[in-house]
Amino acid sequence: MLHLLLFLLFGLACVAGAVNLLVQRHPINSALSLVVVMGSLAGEYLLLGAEFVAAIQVIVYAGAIMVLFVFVIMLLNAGEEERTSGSRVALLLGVPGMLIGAVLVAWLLVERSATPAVAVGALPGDPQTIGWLLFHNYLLPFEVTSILVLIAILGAVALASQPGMEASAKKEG
Amino acid sequence: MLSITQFIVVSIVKIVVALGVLLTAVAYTVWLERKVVGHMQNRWGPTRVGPFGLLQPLADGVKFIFKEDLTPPHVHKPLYIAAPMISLIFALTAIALIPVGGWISVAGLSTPLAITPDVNIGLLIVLGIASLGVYGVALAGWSSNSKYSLLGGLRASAQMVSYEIALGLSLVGVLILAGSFNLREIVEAQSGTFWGFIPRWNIFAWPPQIVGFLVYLTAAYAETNRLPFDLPEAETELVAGYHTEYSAMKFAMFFMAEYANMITVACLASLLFLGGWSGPVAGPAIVRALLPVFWFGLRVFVFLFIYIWVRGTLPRFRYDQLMAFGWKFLLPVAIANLIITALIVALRS
Amino acid sequence: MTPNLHLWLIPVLPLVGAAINGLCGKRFTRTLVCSVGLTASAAAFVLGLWVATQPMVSGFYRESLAAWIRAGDFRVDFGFYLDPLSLVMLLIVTGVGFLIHIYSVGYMWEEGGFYRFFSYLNLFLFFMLTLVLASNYLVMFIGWEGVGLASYLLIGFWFTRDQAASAGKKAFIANRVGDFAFLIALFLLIKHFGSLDFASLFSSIGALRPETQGAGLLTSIALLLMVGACGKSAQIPLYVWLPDAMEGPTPVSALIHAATMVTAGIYMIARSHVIFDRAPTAGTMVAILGTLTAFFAASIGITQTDIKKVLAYSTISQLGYMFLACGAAAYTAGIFHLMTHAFFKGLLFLAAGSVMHALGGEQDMRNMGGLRKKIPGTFWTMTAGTFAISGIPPLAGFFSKDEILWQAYASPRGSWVYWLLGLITAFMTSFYMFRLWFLTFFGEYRGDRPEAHAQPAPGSGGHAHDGHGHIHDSPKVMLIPMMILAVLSVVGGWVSYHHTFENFLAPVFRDAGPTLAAEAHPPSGEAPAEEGGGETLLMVISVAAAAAGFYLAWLLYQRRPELPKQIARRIEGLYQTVLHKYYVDELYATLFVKPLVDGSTKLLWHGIDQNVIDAGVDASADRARQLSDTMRHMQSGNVRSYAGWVAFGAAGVIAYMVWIGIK
Amino acid sequence: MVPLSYYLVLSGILFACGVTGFLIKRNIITIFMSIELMLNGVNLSFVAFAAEWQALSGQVFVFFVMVVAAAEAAVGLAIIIAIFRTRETLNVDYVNLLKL
Repeated sequence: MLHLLLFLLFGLACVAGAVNLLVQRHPINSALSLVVVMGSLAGEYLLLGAEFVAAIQVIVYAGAIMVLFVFVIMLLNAGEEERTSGSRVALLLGVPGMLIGAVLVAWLLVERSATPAVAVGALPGDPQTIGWLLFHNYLLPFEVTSILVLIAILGAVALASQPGMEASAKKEG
Repeated sequence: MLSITQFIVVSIVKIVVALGVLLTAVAYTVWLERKVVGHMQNRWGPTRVGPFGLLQPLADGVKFIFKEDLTPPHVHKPLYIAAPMISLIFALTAIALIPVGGWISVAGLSTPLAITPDVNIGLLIVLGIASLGVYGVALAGWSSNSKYSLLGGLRASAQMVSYEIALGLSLVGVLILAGSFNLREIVEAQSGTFWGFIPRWNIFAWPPQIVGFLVYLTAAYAETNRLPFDLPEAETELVAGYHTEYSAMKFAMFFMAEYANMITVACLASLLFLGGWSGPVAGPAIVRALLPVFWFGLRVFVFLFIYIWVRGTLPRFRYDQLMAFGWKFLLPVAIANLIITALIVALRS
Repeated sequence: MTPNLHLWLIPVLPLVGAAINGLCGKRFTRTLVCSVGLTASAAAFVLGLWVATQPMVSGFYRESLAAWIRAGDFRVDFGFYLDPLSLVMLLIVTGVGFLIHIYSVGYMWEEGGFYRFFSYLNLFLFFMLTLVLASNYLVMFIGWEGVGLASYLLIGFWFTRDQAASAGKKAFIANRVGDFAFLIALFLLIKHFGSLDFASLFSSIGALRPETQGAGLLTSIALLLMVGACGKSAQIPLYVWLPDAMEGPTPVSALIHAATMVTAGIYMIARSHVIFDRAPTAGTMVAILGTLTAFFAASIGITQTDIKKVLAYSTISQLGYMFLACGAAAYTAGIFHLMTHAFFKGLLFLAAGSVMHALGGEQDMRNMGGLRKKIPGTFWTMTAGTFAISGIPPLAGFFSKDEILWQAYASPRGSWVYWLLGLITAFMTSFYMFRLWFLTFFGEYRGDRPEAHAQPAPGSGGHAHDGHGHIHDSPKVMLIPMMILAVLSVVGGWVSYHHTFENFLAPVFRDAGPTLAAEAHPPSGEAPAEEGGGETLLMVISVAAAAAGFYLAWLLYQRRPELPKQIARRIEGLYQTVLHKYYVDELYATLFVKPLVDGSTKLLWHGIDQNVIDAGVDASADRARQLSDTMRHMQSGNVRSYAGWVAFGAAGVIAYMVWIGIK
Repeated sequence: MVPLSYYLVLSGILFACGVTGFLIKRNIITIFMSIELMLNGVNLSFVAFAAEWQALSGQVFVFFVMVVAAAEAAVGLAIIIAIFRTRETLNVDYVNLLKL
């Protein structure tokens, strides 16, 4: 019972945040609503017992990635988005199609799938176990992703650096 | 084990106590800072209100409350109002995870000396909440629609995100030694002594976390926007940084949030590196129960004093120096510390 | 067992020479180039001699390097085969080839593309040796096509000259006709005997049941082979390319178009004698063709004034002789004449080349004369050649031609008609040869240019290789090969004394086939009795014919030089016809060339290619362009549109899978 | 006790919201946020399935997704900055030069 209440609480927060992300016209509001979504998702994770995932979710997503978004929004001083009608396809095909797909999946899940009910903390994912898995069974993917991150860092630096910056840096140094 | 109602009651009691203590501590940290810095600079500091100006914080509080709370035009109102609350809320929430002593049993109810019962990822949650604190600063800077504030917010967000990494990595060494995220377990892992006289604190342990400790300390200053890293509110460059446009209670919230954060990181430091509340205990039960809290408070006080000391001593960094220092010095050092610790532990086991 | 002879080395050595010269000869000095070329050919020759000294058990030796084609039980190897026949060819090719290489050094010294020339020559040697040493028809066909290629390259050596280029093309195309027939013959062989290897093929043919022997199959195969041989050996109706081939450098004419390549056809027929023996009709056809070719070519030769053209037609008619011999199942005689002809005709060409060399590229005999004193070396060698070809005893030509004539009369396939025509041809041969001789070396010099180097004809012959003007004899490097050949053509005939040559080749032609044996039976009864007398008689007659030819030529071109004009005027029509080679070229042009050109221009090019293929391609391209012109608007460049399409498609997939799931 | 399908439906809703955002938003940054939203929805389904199958691999994969998301955010934001530097706008409808 309590479980269901908490689930609904966090779930509603999630959906509210997601919808707010859509309806808000200022990117910073969208960003904050996304932070809400992530925080409440962390709650859902806790309900499912994935405490480590929840913590990392908060730290990485809410604490780092979204801060980055906010930072960029502030940096570029992004204002309200103007309602340009660039693409009819997106509205006429995409949205209905997406809605159809979502409704179908939801209907299938609720009506047709006999998924079991899960208790609170159904699968406790404590740091030790996760870490063990991460560094034993999934060592190779782990290393590969680390390389990916390295490449991403380099790419970001290369992209964001001003064209003239290297030259000036040389002058100073 | 407590019943649900008992639990709620106990929790509320603990929350009230903790908040009272914390806010008082915040107020008197301010007083302490003014006094110490004053004496360092060969001044008196606050003396008028009460003996040694001991009532100065109260006066400040009253002043804050009765000031007119004005909202500049053209601000993004909801966020402008929300920002200080966000910072204060997260600053206070972080404390909730901090255990300040062992277990205490009052009237047959035994409960840990922390608002929350033991959470086995307590440290992670503390870090998470601390990392959320940046939103308050950033949003304040952005929403108050002023270039000083905006720059302050930008600096704050960039700086905090950058130093968070070094901060987190500096702690990993301790985590390896303790093998747990649970703060209480970490503290208990440090109980005892080497050869009878050296306390088994992490900074003395083998491998010693002294490097990690220093890195943590430095990063913590940056996280809390304290000198020498208080770029976001550098008076000389950006009037008052992100809270330029704030006044009265909103400003006070930022103020309190900053000092609360200081206390939080101080608590973390003493828990992780200095053996938490470990110390000689003797006497009747109640004293046995409360002495550790005293030892703990002592450590925290030392840290706060160091904060103030540094502030009175060191000049402010330039922004590019700040970033370069964080990325090019602190981070590598933290990683090196982590690697060495991991290697030694791995070889030892 | 015979020792391993490493036959493959013999063809490969010239190939290596060709590769070296062709690939990096451009940077070589002339000395280096010709040393490479000469080394290659000389090595081949020496190897040939060494092979000749090896004892051959069981009459032949074959080696198989690697399997080339394997299809079911049908297989073709890269194999080489050596028996007396191919040995003779091998020695002729390498020997004469080597001599002509030496000659070319002097003749081509001043020419551009020196390295090209020697690379081509070596290439030709490679292919020719492959041809004669092949152990099956397919490898032989490689050589067959290869020599065609080499001759094409060499005829068109001065490819900047239009006649040269077109002459090369003409030779190539004329040969295609023959090669086509040759290929069909090979297919028939594969189909019916499942093998192309000489040994197995001939054994299986020999094993054919008597009633089927000589039946349509073998006859058709033999006829097709004959057509192929006609193409390569310039017989009617495919001889037209050879006279034009004289556009090539003279050593080429000597080597390819007199001594070796053109005899490939005769070699091929002799090699497949087993088939021809069993196909009397084809044999007769060959004989008739040979006789006619010999006769007509000789008659054309009489009227030609270009020294090389005369020799070319003479070559054709001599080849006709060899055909006649093969047709009369007297392969030995044919090969024998082939050998001697290689000697004296090669010599004659070289001599002619040296004459042109002396006269700065002059080829018209009417502008020569009285060169006897000026270029004695050339004169004497040429004399030897002339007497040899005219069949004056005891020179080489006498023996071989006489042998052929006798066989044409006496062989079971022969008849007196062949003999008569052959005799007349012999008379004409000696006539035009001596005509050439007299016109070139006797009388007064009729050239308009005593200083024979004023303005040399572009790139014809190795003229003007020295500053001094007067008509001079050729350098040693050219004279020595001529002298060797002269000696050979003087004494070369004696190898057939007491039938040594015949006995030498006997093992090859031992299996004469029952039909031939049967035909042979009746005469063989009293053959020995009648032989001596009849042969001597015929011999005397042919010698007399040769002498008559000599006398007539002397009369017309030495005593009374004005007579030929009058005779020509007397029989104007005939003379013109012969002078224009019976208008055969024009006939072919109207019959084959023009329809072909017109048809391919109007129908294939304009009709099919432009109006059907190109039009179709263009049309489809237009359709594609229009379609994509409409489709391209999908690519609006707007990310959200793309996302819309993706979402739509994803919805489709989801719907499908849901449908599958609940079904 | 909550049926697992609820979690899945929730993640589906989040994902759908993400797609919709991608479709209807004009601001590049917001569009990126929509992508993050989708990723989060997927993460939730990962964790939920992990709970159903009692396999921690699901939770491990969440970490991988997070890492990829972080990398994507870093590069993407850098790209956004570069675009803004050149085109002076954040509206994707104005960034449509790549067409025929």
